[in-house]
Amino acid sequence: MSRFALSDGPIDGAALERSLQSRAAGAVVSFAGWVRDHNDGRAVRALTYQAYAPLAASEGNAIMDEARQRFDVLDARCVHRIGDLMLGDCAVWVGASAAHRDVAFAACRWIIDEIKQRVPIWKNEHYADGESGWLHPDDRSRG
Amino acid sequence: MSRFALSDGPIDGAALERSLQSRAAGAVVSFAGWVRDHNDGRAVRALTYQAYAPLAASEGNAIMDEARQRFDVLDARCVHRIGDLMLGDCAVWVGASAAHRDVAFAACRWIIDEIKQRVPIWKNEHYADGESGWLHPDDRSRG
Amino acid sequence: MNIRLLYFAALASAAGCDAEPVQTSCDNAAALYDELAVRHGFTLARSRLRVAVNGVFAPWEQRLREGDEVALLPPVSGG
Amino acid sequence: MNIRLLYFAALASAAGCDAEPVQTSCDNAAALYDELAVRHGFTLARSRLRVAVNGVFAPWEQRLREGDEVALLPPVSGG
Repeated sequence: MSRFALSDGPIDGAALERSLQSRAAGAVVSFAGWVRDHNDGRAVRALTYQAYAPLAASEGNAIMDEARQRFDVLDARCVHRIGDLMLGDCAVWVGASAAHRDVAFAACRWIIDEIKQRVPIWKNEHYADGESGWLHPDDRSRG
Repeated sequence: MSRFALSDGPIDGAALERSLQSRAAGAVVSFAGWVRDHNDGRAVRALTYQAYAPLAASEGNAIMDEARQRFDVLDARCVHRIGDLMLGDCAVWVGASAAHRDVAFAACRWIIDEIKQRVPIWKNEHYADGESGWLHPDDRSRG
Repeated sequence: MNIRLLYFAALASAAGCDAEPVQTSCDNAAALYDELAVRHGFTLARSRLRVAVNGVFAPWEQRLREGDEVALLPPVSGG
Repeated sequence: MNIRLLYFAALASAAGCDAEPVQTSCDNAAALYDELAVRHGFTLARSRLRVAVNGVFAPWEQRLREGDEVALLPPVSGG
């Protein structure tokens, strides 16, 4: 089982969370990113995600391996959608399990931040006014 | 609908998470606390939670109201189990939805911390060696 | 004065019951706890407990009235 | 030298394709990007991009070889 995966169909967060269960796990923290109806003040009606799939998979799995070295997690998984998404669809899911909640919160937050910074996936927003555009955030703010 | 509830049956985290969905929500962070097989170095085989139900409900809901004042969340919910639980059962679930993940992480973490400090619920751990005992943590460490 | 006491967790184990009626001349919960601690052998220091009167957190010094329900709340361990 | 180019997101829109073969005398991806930026009208500064060669992140100055697959990666926006 790969801890990071791209998916061209709906993400089942409940099943992913169950896969993190173990008898030693006292805490699971999960993050779900959903397609929302606005971004930067514009009304959004849908999204398309494109990935450079082989590199996204290797970089995503590298992040999961790093997470397990940095944090005392028992397990962690992430799935990111590609293709066409509607409002309310789950775009990305991250979960981390640990004996205690401190570690689970820290690891889940670290993973989603790294995924958003490093994995070659791009979002095309389709706006209510009919326009659309690829988002290429200025990463000088990464600090 | 009450944002905090006690439950004497299994907690359905997936259904709770769906109840937090809205078109403006871009992020949901959830915390699930599970019964794990050890605590403070002792092997645990089961738990019983007891609550002072009317005060637990009012204090739990006060925490949810405070969370919505402190954080720019769109919604938040918490359910805590009472009664007898087995290893792997979900003891408590917290979820918070927001436009962005910073708020959702901060609110979810704040809620579970407050729930654990303030709500009149007590845990009786049943150990593998046949002993059992109520946990009454020394709260001088609250700082 | 007749008061109804509610015990939880280790206090209920020590008292041997979850609830009991008591007749007392104590006019606040602090004095009442000290009285009950002797009778039931409660070992938790009162400073580590909270008290609720009629379902609401209350100060230990709040004046008790006939028929009040007093809940003695040891340190919580939910979550 | 024959190189296969992969374009993503805004670069694919500007190039009008997701992939194309190119013949070039550039011996590294930095020079190749500058050449393609002129041909396709890419407006993203090279400093904002990363490059991968044969599926692995690579430095812009890495020497290209016949048959390499070069992926030009604009700032990512997953999540």
